[in-house]
Amino acid sequence: MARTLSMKDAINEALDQEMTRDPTVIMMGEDIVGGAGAAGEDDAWGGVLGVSKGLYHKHPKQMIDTPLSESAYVGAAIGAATCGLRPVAELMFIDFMGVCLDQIYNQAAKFRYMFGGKAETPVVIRAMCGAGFRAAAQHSQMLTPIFTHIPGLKVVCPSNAYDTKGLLIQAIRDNDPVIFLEHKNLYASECDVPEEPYAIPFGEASIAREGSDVTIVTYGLMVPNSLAAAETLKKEGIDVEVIDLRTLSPIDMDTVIESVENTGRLVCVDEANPRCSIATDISANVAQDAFGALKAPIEMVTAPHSPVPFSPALEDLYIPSPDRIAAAVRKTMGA
Amino acid sequence: MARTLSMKDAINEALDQEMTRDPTVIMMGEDIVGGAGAAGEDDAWGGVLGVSKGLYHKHPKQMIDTPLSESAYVGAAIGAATCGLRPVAELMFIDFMGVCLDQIYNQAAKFRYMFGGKAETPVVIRAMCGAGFRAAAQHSQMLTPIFTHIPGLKVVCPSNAYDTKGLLIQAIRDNDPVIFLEHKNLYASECDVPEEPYAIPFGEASIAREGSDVTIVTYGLMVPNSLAAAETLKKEGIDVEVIDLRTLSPIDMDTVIESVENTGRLVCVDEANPRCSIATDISANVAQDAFGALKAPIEMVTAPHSPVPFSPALEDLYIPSPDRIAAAVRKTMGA
Amino acid sequence: MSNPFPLEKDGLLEAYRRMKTIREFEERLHVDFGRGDIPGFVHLYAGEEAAGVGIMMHLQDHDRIASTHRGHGHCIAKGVDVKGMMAEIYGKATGSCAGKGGSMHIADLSKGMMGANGILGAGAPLVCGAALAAQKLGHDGVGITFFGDGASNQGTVLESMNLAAIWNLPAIFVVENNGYAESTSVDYAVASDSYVDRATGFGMPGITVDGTDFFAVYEAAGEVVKRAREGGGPTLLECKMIRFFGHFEGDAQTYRAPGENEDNRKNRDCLKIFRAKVTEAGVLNDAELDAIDAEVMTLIEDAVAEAKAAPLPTPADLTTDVYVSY
Amino acid sequence: MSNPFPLEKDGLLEAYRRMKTIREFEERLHVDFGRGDIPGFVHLYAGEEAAGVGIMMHLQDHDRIASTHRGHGHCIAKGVDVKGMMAEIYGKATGSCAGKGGSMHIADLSKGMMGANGILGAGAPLVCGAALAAQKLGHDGVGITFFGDGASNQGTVLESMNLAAIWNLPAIFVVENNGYAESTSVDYAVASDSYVDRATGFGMPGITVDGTDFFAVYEAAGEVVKRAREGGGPTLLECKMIRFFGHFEGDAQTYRAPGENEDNRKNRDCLKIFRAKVTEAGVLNDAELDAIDAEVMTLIEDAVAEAKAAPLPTPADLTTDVYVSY
Ligand SMILES: Cc1ncc(C[n+]2csc(CCOP(=O)(O)OP(=O)(O)O)c2C)c(N)n1
Ligand SMILES: Cc1ncc(C[n+]2csc(CCOP(=O)(O)OP(=O)(O)O)c2C)c(N)n1
Ligand SMILES: [Mg+2]
Ligand SMILES: [Mg+2]
Repeated sequence: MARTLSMKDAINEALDQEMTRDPTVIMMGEDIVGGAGAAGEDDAWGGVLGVSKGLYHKHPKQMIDTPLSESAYVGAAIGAATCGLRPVAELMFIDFMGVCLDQIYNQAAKFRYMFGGKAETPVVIRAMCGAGFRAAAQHSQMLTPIFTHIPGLKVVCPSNAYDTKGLLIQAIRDNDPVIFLEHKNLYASECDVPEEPYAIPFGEASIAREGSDVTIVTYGLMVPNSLAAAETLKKEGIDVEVIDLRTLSPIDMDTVIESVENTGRLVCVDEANPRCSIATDISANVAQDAFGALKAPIEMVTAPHSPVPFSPALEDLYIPSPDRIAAAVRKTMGA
Repeated sequence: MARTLSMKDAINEALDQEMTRDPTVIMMGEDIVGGAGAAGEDDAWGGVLGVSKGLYHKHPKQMIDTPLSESAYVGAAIGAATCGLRPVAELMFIDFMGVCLDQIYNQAAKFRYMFGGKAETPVVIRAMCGAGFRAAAQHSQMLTPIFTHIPGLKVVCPSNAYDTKGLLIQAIRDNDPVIFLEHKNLYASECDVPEEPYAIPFGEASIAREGSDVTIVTYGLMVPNSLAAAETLKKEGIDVEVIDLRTLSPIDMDTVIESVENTGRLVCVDEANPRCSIATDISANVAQDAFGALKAPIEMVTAPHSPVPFSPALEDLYIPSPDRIAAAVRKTMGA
Repeated sequence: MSNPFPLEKDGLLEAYRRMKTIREFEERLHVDFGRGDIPGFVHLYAGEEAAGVGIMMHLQDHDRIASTHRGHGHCIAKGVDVKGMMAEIYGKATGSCAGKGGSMHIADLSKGMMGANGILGAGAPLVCGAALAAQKLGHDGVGITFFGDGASNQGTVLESMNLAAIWNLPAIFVVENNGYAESTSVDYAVASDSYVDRATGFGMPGITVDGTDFFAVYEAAGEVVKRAREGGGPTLLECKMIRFFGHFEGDAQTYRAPGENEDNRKNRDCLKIFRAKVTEAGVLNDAELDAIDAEVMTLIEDAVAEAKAAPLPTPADLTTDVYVSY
Repeated sequence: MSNPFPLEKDGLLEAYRRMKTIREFEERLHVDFGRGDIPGFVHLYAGEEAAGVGIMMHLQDHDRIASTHRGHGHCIAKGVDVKGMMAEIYGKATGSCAGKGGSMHIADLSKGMMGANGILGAGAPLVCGAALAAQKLGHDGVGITFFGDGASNQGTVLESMNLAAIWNLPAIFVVENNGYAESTSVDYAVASDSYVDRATGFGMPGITVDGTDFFAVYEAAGEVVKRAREGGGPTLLECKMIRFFGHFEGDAQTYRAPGENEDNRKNRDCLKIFRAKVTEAGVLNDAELDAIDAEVMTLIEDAVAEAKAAPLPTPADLTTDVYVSY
């Protein structure tokens, strides 16, 4: 029997199942339980948007509320990961990385290398990313390129509830540090999600839509936006393939290149800011490794080189829309 | 009379001249004077490698030693910049950005936008970058792509003493936040540097070497390495143009594209790690905007996707060498 | 009857006006948010007015403050235009930040307001910079950073306290201790029982006051601001207070004890306490205060109406204001 | 003669051996660096041995420490193989970290040594994690983070103190106060006169000891480690100490008072102080200690010879060990 779950509930279920399977899996974060030290109810929040609601009652010893000290508790998760635990630290919004990045990029990401291969750091850092919530410049960023740039980190950014569950389970079981980015504007999106636990391997893109004329490569919220563009273009007779990267590091360039070799045309869609982005990364690797297959310039569709504006009127323009994506596809078709 | 100066002395001179010109220019950093509160000599350090040595005696009120609290003092520089000072904060090694990034990317970089254009933040954050010093994984990074990714920051990384002086003076006079990255392995490199102050505008690449067969686009330490490759290739009859970007944000894509339109071949050389790098940025923009001019795949030469190793035997392999650059050029020539 | 208060009648009226303006601004946002008129995250300052106003009554435009995610009260107390604020929260081009900032980023540097902030603790270093600038430029301005009990555990706040102390900066660290960080109690999250001890550990004096008592805050802040202005260095000032609403709009507040909100409204409402004190002392009368109430209601009403009618930013605004020049 | 010391003869000899090993390791690096044999940045622990060893004598392999840029002493005291360390510093494939880490990143998790660290203060959160793991996994391990007077102003250290206190972690915060951060005096950079006050501000006890006196450190650490093991929570332990050399090799040390280094070597040498105490008490004699000296010299000599003869990493090593699997 198919069962439908929202991305938010899929996260909850993955955490629940992994904490059940393995008591060394612990969760840490601000108000992930809620009400600590207060007179009212237990489990009063379950995270700022309720993602971990209910988990405390099932796993009271594995759920730890933290003070507002990201550097200390993210670092503690990392330290604990080298001591036999498998912590999942929640950073609430990825925008807060600026107060704890050292622990992530100079510590977790580099231990194994600096220590000559003699360390494992199975830590997951979960955070919400992305625009569309009218949350303005400091609560709406993608920042995916920054983490992808850093050797030693794995970076995941799923586009649907099914992938989210499988990728989060993989992230928890993975023996390397994983940055797990959840697009807050996808939390409510639903799809069929099996009840039993399953892991989706990292570094395997999924083909969200098959097509033969143009390849769109993207991830996160831009997957539904690209699929919407593809629907429009279908009516114009343009058959678009949409590749959902799912993990940005490792990245599945094989699937991308295979597709480009079929279509000869590439549009990279990225909600991140344009400079040194995921879009440039894919484009550059195709221009190096599959240049001969290209029939047209590679187009990139990204957010502008600006912070995320507050006003809905502007934020809606900031996020790459199906219209802008469709226009870029048409351009590669010479239309 | 031509006068030769090292990059290190060029920095010292630029700071000296700007502090003389404008008393609101102040410098802050760890041991930039040295000996604070200690019994011995004043001006005991002048920065960890002596770059600011002597400036304290000339500008005692403008030179401030800080405690080891990068978030506090870099943030203070940013706050002061909105209050009528023009601070130059020294972060010693750019690798330390992880403990103060929030102040840089969520505060300084976004003030103007978030406040609807009603803020100016003329702050310069100077730091050493780059490998080759046997300083290992946490003191050798480039990180240029990370800052370049962030809207609201300007990013400078000069390759020689002349540019360094002019770009640092521009950085100090500029009304936006500037990340000024000094490659520590270039500190000793010398060239002719005029005594009088001069500013080099941001967003203007320089052509370090003219050539007609292949365009190399690069910056920082990779400029001399690319020039060395070009010398080797000359003997093989390959005429290489080397473009020194000088500023990574803003970036002078016009000069790059003009050159590629002449040569039809592009090699992007970047000491940073490969994913979402400056190399991918240039490559992708050329693949989008000058695709028709390309006669061959675009090649990228970067550091590997790994931290910087300590052992000189490995570090020398980590840094893109003239040999690797030459090989990439030959590849674009079909050789 | 003689005036037992540290402010003349004018000053008392002004303080009341500011507090009342904040209160009505927030009560109105609460309603309008519930109705779906307002986008984004909104954190209300209602209940905490006496702290912001008690402090800000000592400040001028060249004094700088850095605020928090819960910034409306600080803005109003520091003199930011209420209509501009309302338009900002509505995302309009006429807003304080042209609609680009929203509730969490309202700023007005001309009024010495360095911005609400979406990042906890981020104001502390900025205010050290403002205080340093005052020192270097030779004026008597002070810098005040506000942060909550939760944010008092941010490393950047703690570093800044040390920095301010060793540089003897005219900087003031105001802990707005409303007992909660989101849903987490201060008793759980802050290791020390006393912010005075924490101040001592950073070499500065610490003072704790009842933040629901305007006069307690006003007097403590007066002393602290004076010391900073005169070169006496930084202080930590803890205001114990309450928030009337949830952490943000939409918070079900099940972490509170039963009846907590009602009790707060009834017994710890800083506006009621203020009114009782000044009227009982016979320095102000209800009619005078009611008149202010009426003016404030009109102002808020107008602010909402104007915000609703105001134009949206235009597409061209999306990419302006990133740099001064690029 | 009865033994007035808290350690039996064996223990005293072991403590002396560790201290002496550190000393000779560092003295030798000083010479070899000066000769140009050693690449990179090297920060020497000589002069500070009593602190590291006095603490580490209480620890076992399942206890975790996080060290600093000045990490050799902590490594040796915690039992990391001296030859592997030397080879690491020489950048060889046989090094503790296969040549990839170097002086600033020596680690051996099997010995509970979580790494020297090039980032000041970064060990504090990591050790909170180790302490949390001990709590959750139900063993009696403790976590100890070392940091200097300079690094004691890093936000991440301060946050970690609060975290350790509220979670009642078996974590110990050791301030190695050698009076300088690079060239900057602790008097300039640390606002508080007393680290005990700072500890109080984070709800934990603080103790200050003479870090040149092995026995003072040993006794204080014993108490503190015991409390942590038994669930009594974190402590801050300040060791006042001196460094014999410059901040790093190459430092001209003009910030020091004239004669300071000579005076330190003469009057505050922890090894001399230790030797005097144990021989004067008649518990150990010079011959016993001299025998250790000779063994240590041989060990260091061998370590250098083996390091020099050891193979370099191979090109293939450049890109391995980035991930467990990728
Ligand atoms: C660095 C950072 N961490 C976490 C958050 C999310 N957050 C916003 S407000 C808040 C609670 C703040 O509590 P407190 O400092 O006591 O202020 P109050 O809301 O009570 O006024 C949290 C956790 C944030 N904005 N920034
Ligand atoms: C975050 C960070 N800031 C600055 C530095 C540069 N640095 C390395 S050691 C040092 C001085 C450290 O002083 P202290 O903590 O007292 O330790 P000591 O060297 O005296 O042992 C500095 C500034 C660094 N490594 N990391
Ligand atoms: Mg609070
Ligand atoms: Mg020190």
